[in-house]
Amino acid sequence: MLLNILIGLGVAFFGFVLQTSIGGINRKIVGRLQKRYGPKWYQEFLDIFKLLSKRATSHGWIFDFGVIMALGGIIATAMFMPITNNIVAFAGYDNFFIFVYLIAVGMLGMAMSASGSGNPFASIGVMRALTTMLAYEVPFMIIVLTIIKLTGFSSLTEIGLFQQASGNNWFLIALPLGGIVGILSLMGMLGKKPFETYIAPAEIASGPMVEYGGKQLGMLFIMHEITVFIEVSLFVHLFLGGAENIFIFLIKYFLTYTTLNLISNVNGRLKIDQVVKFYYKWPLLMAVTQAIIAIYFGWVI
Amino acid sequence: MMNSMSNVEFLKELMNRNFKVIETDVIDKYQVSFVLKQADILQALVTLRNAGWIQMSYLSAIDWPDESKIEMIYIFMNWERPVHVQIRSKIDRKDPVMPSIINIYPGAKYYERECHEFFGVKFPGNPDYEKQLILEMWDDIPPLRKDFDPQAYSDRKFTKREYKEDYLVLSDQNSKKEKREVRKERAESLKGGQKV
Amino acid sequence: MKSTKFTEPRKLSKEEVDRKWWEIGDFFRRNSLWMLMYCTGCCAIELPPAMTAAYDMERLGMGPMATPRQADILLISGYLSVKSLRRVIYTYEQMSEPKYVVGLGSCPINGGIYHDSHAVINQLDQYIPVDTYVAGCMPNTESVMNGFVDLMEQIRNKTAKGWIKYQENNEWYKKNQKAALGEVIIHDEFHE
Amino acid sequence: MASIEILILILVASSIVSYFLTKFNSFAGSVLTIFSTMFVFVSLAYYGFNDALVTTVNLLPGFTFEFTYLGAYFAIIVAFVYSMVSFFHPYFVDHYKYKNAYNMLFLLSLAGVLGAFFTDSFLQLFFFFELIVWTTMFLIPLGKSKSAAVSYFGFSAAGSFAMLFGILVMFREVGSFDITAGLASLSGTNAVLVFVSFLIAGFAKLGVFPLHIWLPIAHGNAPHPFSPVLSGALVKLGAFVAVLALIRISPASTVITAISLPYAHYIIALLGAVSIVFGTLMAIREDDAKKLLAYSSMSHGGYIIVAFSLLDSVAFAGGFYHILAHALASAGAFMAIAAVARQTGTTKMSEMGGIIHKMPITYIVYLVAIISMAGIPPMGGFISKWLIFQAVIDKGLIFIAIAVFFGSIGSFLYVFRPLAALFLGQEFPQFKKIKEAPILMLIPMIIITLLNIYTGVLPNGILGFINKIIIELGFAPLIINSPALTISGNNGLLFPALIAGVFGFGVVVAFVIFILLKKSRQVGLMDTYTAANFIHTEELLHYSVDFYAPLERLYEKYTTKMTDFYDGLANKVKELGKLAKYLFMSKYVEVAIFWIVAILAFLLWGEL
Repeated sequence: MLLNILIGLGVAFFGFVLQTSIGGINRKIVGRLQKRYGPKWYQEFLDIFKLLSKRATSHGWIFDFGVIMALGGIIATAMFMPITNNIVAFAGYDNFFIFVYLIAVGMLGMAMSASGSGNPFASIGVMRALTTMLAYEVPFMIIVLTIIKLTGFSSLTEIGLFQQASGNNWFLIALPLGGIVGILSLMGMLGKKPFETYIAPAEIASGPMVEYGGKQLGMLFIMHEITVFIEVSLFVHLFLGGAENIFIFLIKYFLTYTTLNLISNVNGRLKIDQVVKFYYKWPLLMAVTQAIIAIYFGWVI
Repeated sequence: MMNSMSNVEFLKELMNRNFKVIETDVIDKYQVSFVLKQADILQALVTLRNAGWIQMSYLSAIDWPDESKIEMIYIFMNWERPVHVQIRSKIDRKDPVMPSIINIYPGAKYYERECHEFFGVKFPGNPDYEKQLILEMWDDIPPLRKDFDPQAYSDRKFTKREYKEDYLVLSDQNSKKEKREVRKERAESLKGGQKV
Repeated sequence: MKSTKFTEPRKLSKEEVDRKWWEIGDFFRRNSLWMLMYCTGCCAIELPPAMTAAYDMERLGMGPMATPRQADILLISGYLSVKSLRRVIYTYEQMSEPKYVVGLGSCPINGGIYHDSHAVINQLDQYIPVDTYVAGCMPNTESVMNGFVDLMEQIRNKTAKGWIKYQENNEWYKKNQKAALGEVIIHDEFHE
Repeated sequence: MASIEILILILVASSIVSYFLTKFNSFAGSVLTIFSTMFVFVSLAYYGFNDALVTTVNLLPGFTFEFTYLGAYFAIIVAFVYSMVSFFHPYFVDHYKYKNAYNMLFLLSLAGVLGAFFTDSFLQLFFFFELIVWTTMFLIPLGKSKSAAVSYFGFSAAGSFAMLFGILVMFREVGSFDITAGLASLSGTNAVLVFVSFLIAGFAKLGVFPLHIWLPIAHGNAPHPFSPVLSGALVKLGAFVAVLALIRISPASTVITAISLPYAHYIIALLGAVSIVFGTLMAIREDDAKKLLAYSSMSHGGYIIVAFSLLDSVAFAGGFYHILAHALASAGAFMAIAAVARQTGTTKMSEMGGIIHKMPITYIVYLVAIISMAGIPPMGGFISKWLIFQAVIDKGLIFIAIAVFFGSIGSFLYVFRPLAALFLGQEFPQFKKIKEAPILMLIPMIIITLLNIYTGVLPNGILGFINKIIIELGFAPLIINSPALTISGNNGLLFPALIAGVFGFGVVVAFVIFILLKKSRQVGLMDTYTAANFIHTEELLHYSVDFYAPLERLYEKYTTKMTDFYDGLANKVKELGKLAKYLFMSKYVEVAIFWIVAILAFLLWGEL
């Protein structure tokens, strides 16, 4: 049991290091695209450790407690995440629903702490984040329902193994409409650009983050990196056939994140109600069509 | 146009028929200025507003310390007959009081407050003309009066940086003399934006 | 036999440990400077080239931030009117420590072309401590970048101590603020 | 050794005693309600779990009782909520005009609930149902609005009469009022009739679409300590009736092969799904905290209906567990709101802010309750929602899945609103003087909080009891405890204790990181980022009005459709009443006499 917990912590730490490095590399890539030199690849580490070294301000116990709950919830979620077929801390318990709902504890902690700061911008940002979440989650869940129904498992490793066993028939290809919905929803989850509504620096002063500085902001950055790791890994396991070994995982992870980042960088930003309308129009329609085709007719490529 | 009269003519006729116009100045066919007596101003504004000058564009003042007068300026715009009309009137500088026009043009509320802050004109009729608007915690005579010395105020209020030594004067350097003279020559050859 | 090669590591005192941590922190801090841009004057036009492809501030780890809590540098670009000085002081006091101030252009240094105005203050460092000035009206982008590099050098040499000065000489600063502004925090009818 | 009859008699007797005692001394009378409800709950729970409840009848002629696990489960939950809420009475009854009646009716309604769950005859069920309806109908107007009781009574009466109709139809076919035998021997058209009429009764009590209008009105306007009872306990009566209809009757209809579910059940599940979506959307835009929670009850009622209409033991387990989890969560949330309402005097979210600094324990109670309500681990709501999801996915019900997932995420939105607007945010000057709720009110809230956590961490004991119910209903039990402490769904394992443990571990790690770093500087709430404006008024820095404005804009046009329909119906009924009044109640005596004669003639027509 202790070993499992240590493996879990290792996964969380690995996720943090991985996503922070890949985030830095992506900043460099975007810089090059914009004909800039771009920051160092380890710039995000510097940012986070700088924030941790500063002396922050606090608005009372709920402000601090929320941050602890947010980071704790996200670390706990990451501890369940499988990396490859074998590297998984709690084998058999990497249930899909744990990720979707345990991540929500972290989000709730952050939302609580942000509202506890007493800044109206923070509450507005939380409102926008929750509204966006209401938009992207439902189409995504419908597609995951299809996948679970087809495979008969809700465990991520089992879903990955299922795809590998059927000759690397990834669900991104086997369920083409569903794959598109998955990508769109993942962009919403990561807050990538057409759907980036809640971190709006020029509009609501970076939304939920408005009152944070120093160690609280540093911890929220760590939380954010691990959250991105969880969400992208979910996509890799659900749609890209999991990973036999760690190199394949790294390649799939890197390609997924970089592709999304590149798409995001050539897009503008939608309004919140546009985001909701968009997700409840095309992705939901595609998801339902895909689910009906796959479940009731059994047509899977 | 409904009538053959030009807009300026119409305006001049309107003003001269109703009021004793001290001075009329037709700047161009879109801008006319009238100088009126202070007592006529409110009546004139009502007339203008009824005639279609519904937009108040500007309200301000000019300080004339030599005559001991403050000149009030109102500018209005008519969208049917495109003419800006300026109404001017000189009022006493010692105790400048001008009745408020917010009953005729409600938008004048903040203009009057600004005017009070910068020129010290009082606007009875405007309920909060004395509240501070732009200058926060001002403690001197109104700053746009001509007898206000901003340099003296700045010296009194804000610390100045004192330089212990004189910094290098570039015009004395010989090494750059040539370049400087070329620049000067070129500058003198230019004639105020017009082609030579 | 006791090894002669390795001596017993000396037990560090608490101050020394703190200093070591501080130096490590300084490494991170100078490589990741986030700015809060208080763009009140014309010098702000020099910032877009500094941030975009021409000079690319991000390669030094710098970037704009939205709120004072998140920022390390308070960037005062251009002249400061009395009204904005109140807000600058309020913003400066909200920033998390350590914090640095960079004054851009000649107006924060000596008033610049507005030295005789009733509405513009002349010397910023009387009211809040300034770590780096970038002179010029307006300074060109190279000197702006150079100013930031100077600030990084100062952090490395532990001379960027404006925020400590502000704590230690708080009364002096408050006195100056009072003399110029009357009161820093004021009430106005639009925010009641 | 406890007999159901004795318990009911104790409640009736203590209700009469408390009537006079409260008149004499309201505190003593309220304490009596605490003791009698606690006694009933403890003996029910103790003997109920050990199968030792005696059903013999000695003192009440004509009444017969029967012990079923189903009834015992409901009765224990309801009695628990009653006993917890009774702790609030000493602080609240003095505010009400008829405080002695309040205590008496409270105990009488519990007696009605006990009878309804343990009776074995439909006539008695109807009797106890009416007892509950009539007692609560006089309790509700003691709160804010008198017309709320009318709305409540209107819908309850519709439900009751639908049930009576069903009972009579069944009696004509079967010839007895016995519940088990009667429901089992129904068939054909009569089964469908009884099914529909029972479901109308269940929907009306549970507040499920389209019979939901009374729910926010009654919950929102009921006395503060009675709202948790309404939402946590009494609404569950509807679930009980729905279980009888959906599982016990289960009329034969064509099975849809793709999802292996009969048409009738699929339609009911769709109604439940509509209820989930409707309740969620309405709750998102509600300003009154109690009405918001009422709409959330409607949405959760939808979950219960969906679970029971899936005809799958995992779904049944989810439904039964959801009844418990929602009872605990909504009782906790309503009690926290009641405590806040007592200290501040309002339940409007736009009028409050920053209560957390003065009432931290109430805040924690509310927080845990809403985490459970939103179905987030490690609280009870997650277990039940997980089970329901398992069943929905296993059957491949796409359209119901949309509603179920939408409600699950939407609940996150609406429960966060009171949290942000009421507890967090700026501390208003008028609330700087308030204190934490008194200790006697905190005790039940803390117990409920602990139970919320317990149901989320160690659900297996309770699921074991639920398995007995499922076996009693004739389905295969849910697989639990293989391996130990886990729950097996249709496509995966759940290990709640592990999730909770890992979550706790994560929080500890985060706390260690937090504590190792530099201590932060404490600043006030008003010292906040305002784009460098000096703001001195708390209201300006508190975002609580129209919280989800961008989302609300998308659907606010359509929100009044249902209320408009019922208003129209009410107007029609009123017009009919006016016509009757015009015809019968004329001021001329002759007209009245004419009608009396005419009616007498009509009635005697057959005789003569």
